Amino acid sequence: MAATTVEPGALRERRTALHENYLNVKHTVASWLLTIDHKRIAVLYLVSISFFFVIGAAAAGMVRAELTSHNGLFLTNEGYNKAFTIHGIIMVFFFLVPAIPATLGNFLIPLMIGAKDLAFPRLNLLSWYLYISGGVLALSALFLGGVDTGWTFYTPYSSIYSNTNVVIMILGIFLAGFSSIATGMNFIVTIHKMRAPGMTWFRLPLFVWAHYATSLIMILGTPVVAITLLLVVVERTLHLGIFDPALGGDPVLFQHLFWFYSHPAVYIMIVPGMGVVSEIMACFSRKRVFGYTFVAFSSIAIAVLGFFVWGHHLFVTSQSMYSSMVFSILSFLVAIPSAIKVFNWTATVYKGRIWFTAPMLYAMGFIGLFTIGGLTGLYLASLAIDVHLTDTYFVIAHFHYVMVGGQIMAYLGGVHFWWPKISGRTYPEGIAMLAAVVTFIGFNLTFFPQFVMGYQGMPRRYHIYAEEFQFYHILSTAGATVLGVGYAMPAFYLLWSLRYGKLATANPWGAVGLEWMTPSPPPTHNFEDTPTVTWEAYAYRSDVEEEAQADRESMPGLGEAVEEEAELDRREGRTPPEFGGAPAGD
Amino acid sequence: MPEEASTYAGPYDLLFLALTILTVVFTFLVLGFLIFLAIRYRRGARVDRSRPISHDIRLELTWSIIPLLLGLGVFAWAAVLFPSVYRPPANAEEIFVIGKQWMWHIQHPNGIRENNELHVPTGRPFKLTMISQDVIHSFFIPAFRVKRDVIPGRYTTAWFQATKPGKYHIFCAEYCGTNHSEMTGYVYVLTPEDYQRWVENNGPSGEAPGSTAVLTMAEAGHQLYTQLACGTCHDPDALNRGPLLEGIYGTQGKLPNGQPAPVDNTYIREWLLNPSERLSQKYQQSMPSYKGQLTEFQILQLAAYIQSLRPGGAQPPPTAPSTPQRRRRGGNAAPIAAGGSQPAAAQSPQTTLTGAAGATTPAGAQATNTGNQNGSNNR
Amino acid sequence: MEHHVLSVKTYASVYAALLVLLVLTVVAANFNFGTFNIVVALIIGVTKAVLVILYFMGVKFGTRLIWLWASIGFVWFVLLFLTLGDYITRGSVIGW
Amino acid sequence: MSAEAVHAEHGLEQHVGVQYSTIEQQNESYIVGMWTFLVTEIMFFGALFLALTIYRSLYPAEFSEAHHRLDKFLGTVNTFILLSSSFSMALAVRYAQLGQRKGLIAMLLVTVLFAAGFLGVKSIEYGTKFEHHLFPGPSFDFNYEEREKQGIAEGGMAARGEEQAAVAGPIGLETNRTTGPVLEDRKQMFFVLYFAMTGLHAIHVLIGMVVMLVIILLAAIDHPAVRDYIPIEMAGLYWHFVDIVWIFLFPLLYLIGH
Repeated sequence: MAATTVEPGALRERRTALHENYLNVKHTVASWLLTIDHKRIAVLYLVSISFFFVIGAAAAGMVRAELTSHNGLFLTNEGYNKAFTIHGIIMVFFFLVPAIPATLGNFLIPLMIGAKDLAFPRLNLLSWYLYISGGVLALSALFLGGVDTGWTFYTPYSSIYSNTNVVIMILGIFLAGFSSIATGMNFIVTIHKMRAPGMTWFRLPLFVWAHYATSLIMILGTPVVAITLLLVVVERTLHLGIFDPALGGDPVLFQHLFWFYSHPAVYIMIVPGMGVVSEIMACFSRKRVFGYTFVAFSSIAIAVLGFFVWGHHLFVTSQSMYSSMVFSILSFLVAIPSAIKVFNWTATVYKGRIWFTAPMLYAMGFIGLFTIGGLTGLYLASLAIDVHLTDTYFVIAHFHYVMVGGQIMAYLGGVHFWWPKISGRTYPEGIAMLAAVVTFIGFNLTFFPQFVMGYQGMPRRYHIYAEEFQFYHILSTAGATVLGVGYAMPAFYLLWSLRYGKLATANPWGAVGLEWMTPSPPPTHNFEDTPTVTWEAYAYRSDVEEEAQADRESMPGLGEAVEEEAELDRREGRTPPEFGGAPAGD
Repeated sequence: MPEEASTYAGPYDLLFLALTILTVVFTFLVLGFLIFLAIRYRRGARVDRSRPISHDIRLELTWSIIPLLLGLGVFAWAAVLFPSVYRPPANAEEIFVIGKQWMWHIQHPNGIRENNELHVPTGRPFKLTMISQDVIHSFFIPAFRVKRDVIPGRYTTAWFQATKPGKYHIFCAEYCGTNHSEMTGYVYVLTPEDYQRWVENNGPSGEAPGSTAVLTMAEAGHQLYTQLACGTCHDPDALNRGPLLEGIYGTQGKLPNGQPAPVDNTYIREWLLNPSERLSQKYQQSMPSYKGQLTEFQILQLAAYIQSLRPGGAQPPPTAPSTPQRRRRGGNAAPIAAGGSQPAAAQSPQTTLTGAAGATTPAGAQATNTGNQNGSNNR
Repeated sequence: MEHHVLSVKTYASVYAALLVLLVLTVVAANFNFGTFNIVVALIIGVTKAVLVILYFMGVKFGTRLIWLWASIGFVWFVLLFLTLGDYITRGSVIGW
Repeated sequence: MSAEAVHAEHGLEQHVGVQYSTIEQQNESYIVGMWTFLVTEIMFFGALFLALTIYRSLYPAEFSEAHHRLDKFLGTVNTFILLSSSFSMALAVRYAQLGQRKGLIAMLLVTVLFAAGFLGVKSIEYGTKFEHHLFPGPSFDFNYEEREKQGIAEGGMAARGEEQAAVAGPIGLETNRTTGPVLEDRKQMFFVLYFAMTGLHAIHVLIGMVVMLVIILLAAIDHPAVRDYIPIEMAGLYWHFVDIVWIFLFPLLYLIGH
């Protein structure tokens, strides 16, 4: 296990096991449910989004199984519609949106910037309760008979014609939306105001930049979709016309308002993943991320430009031609910052020292899948091409490449990368690398055929379909089975490692960053002393001759971490030298 | 490669191919570099790592600007192609499409109705005027690379010119409820000769038993006009209670809310459903609203009737332009080869055009009595 | 954050200005400027809002960070109105 | 563990949360946090303002006609009330900054009274709208008031519906989805938006009142939570935001359109 070779030393390992940390400080149920510690809330989120992932994945399994037959296998029309609706709603609103921000972001942002907690710990807990209440409402809508509108809730179907539990489901999403807003507000204020002394904006890890960008979208976009869905509820319950064409409403207005949030929401799902990948690429290339400033600003650019492109979902819905053209060209512009990221990650590898681990494989998988997902996005941003491809499996394949291939690969990579920090244990590396490869293969097998059948005209949300598409659907379902195995594996070995995994040292990867300078798992208030940052982000040095010593000696950030860890006993009781300066304001 | 059966499919596929080449090249470039570099600089490999670079502004600008230019190139290409997607050529013949859960109703100007089927000849442009009766649908013919949402309350258009005879899918591409995946059909592209024969046979046997012969859109509109007593105000001898309709189509008019607009289908729909008392004071009697009383088809028929009225006051509607002489359906020819449409129902003798005038089920009612079994069983 | 205690006089004059603007907007509504009705009303409304934001909400004396966040909301609010582009140009091209 | 900093300013004692190192950091965090919240509120109302703008541009004549049914006088009175409440709120924050508890309580009470006055006027307006069948829904009847004045209100929509039917004749055709007897959809749309926007705004006023009442009670018992001016300043920001929303609602709903 390479993970422990970096910092051997029985003494420190024993310390790590025994020190009081956020996990063992209290054991009561109440101490978890009423906690205001960002790390515990992150764990609460981790458990709950995993639960919703299982539900969403089960629905996906039903959908894929059903599609093996072109005449429908075991679901009625209504049953199929409900299955894909549940899959979409649960995965988008209850898994993908909170996945990285609410778990890894929640856990790591204060650690990375050297803060004791988020700015508003109680708001953070409230956000989790909002999420759970939203989830309970969504599940009750499911158990009361489901919803059949699709996750997009297009009017007037959702507001008038559907006789399923649309109202309950929307209220659930509404609450989950406010949980997301609360998280976003918290992150923004935290990143602005809680940075440790010396932690300037351009010393921030790119993960933090990515979360700042994500939070912008969360607080600027979510309210719009919240009020829009609320109007659908009003229209349904009071029979007023807002989007109802029979009462003078315009159903397309709903689509404008919906995508004003939901297109940027795609970036809520992918930008944090980009942050994770930046961290992983730097650590396992032992190099500073190439073009740090460009990568940092590209996150902000994606968030901002992401708000200008929603109209590319409406090219065939009678949106005016000029409007479509403007939205199209803006959509091409938003591709540039994404391309910058991909190129910079690739350049990071150049002259690095690549250490192949599970997180690294996930990150490289992310880059591959995101490249394909991003480039196929250009098809859909191209006006004429979109006319044929929109609402077909091409779209399905595209956004799964970005959101599943991208986001979930990054999420899993991040969970592996920081697992020692979160749980205090290391996971079995070999099987984890295998899982990463299985996921990658399964994913491509599942979704690549969908590009082909999309181009051939297979419309989305069909479970009775023309026979010529069956071959691709069977291929896709076979891939989904592999993918399912790939997703299930981490669940088992990560749980296994909680008990049987080796104890993790503070910095098992030899990574640079404040989160690695505190014990694993961190104590309740993260740092015994508020650190003062004097080095740049990713202060890896790779111009070393002696590889054997490189991990210990050649990297200032790591060097300090090692030193600090080794001298922990001696340093105890000493007042921190640099503490007391003004917080890094801006 | 899906089949190309319209004039638009060729240019479309060319652009698609170009973009695909670009995608493949970029994907392999990025992944190739990533994997190559990762293996070359793997841990333990003895390679030159001296003078690593962590930023290079020229490099950054290069790989920002090159994709930007390529992207703008693709945008421009697609944007040049785009205006032609929905803008029909001037000589396009009109076909009316009504989407409803979960069926496509189609009516040709010459009165032929089809359900979930569309017969067109090669080599002639057709303009689709579409509206939905309930939720949003989307009319999608993959082989033509044509797709357009069909929205309630508003007309949308699409057009195509078929190039290759054959049988192609029609899909509803926008999710529309329970039987969304069964809202499919076929478009039959016929050679001009086959099409001619098909028209002469009045197309599929979509009429309700006992109904009249096929009326053109304008004739059906005329029937409605009579039946709804529109003439009370709009006839030339109606003492100017309402505006005259002859020759009004295509002129500049005023919407019920006072805004100027060309008199077209949208305009007529607006006046029929949402007339305003406020602005019609010029006339002695105000226009009632027909909201909830007319089907979308009937509105289109009335519009077709108004369109057929030439200045000069000729009341009888002229025959629809550019369609061959209609014949009563008698089954004198075998069904068209590719059609698969069996004139199974309604082999009964036909009455004349005016037979059902004044009865409670004129042309419009046929929209519901879809005796046509072809559409739903084709799958 | 340095907080800046304004004098009662400042608040009172802002309040007076707001009332004047209120009278102005009501009076202006009695005249028909055609399409400029909305422009006039919005100019007065924006002026009122800016007064409230700068003085009552204290943004004028706030840090750069406060300025940033006080403006972001309004910038994005305007962004939402990109939607109008669709409605204004709709129907200007045959077929669309 | 950082020692809990205690900061004295204007004689106020402020408690610093464990995650903060200085009181300035904590104070600005709360104010910025409040502003980010207001940003979400702006976007929340933003969608409704957008809908209003779009439907007004689609149906200018109908909206213009409909907006005359709003009571301009009451609207003006309410604007006056809210502007005044903003003034008193600003003074309340000022007293809080100076640590003058009595002045704070007095000004907050004035503000609450203004808020109550606003809601009172609003409820009168709503009541009139209900009475005149201007609340959107099946009972909506735009011309009810007019006909009532002319003494032919009996029968209301039913009579009108029959009249319509008589004109149209029993055509017995397949009909579109029945939409009820509502013929004035577009005027109704104005009232849908009117009630949605002013209703949402009124809910915000109500929440503001509750917040202020809580602060008044806490200040009355000299609770430590409000010894610091930050909570009052946050409430103030919220209240001014509510005022700003109304500053735009008033001309857009009551005044615009000829």
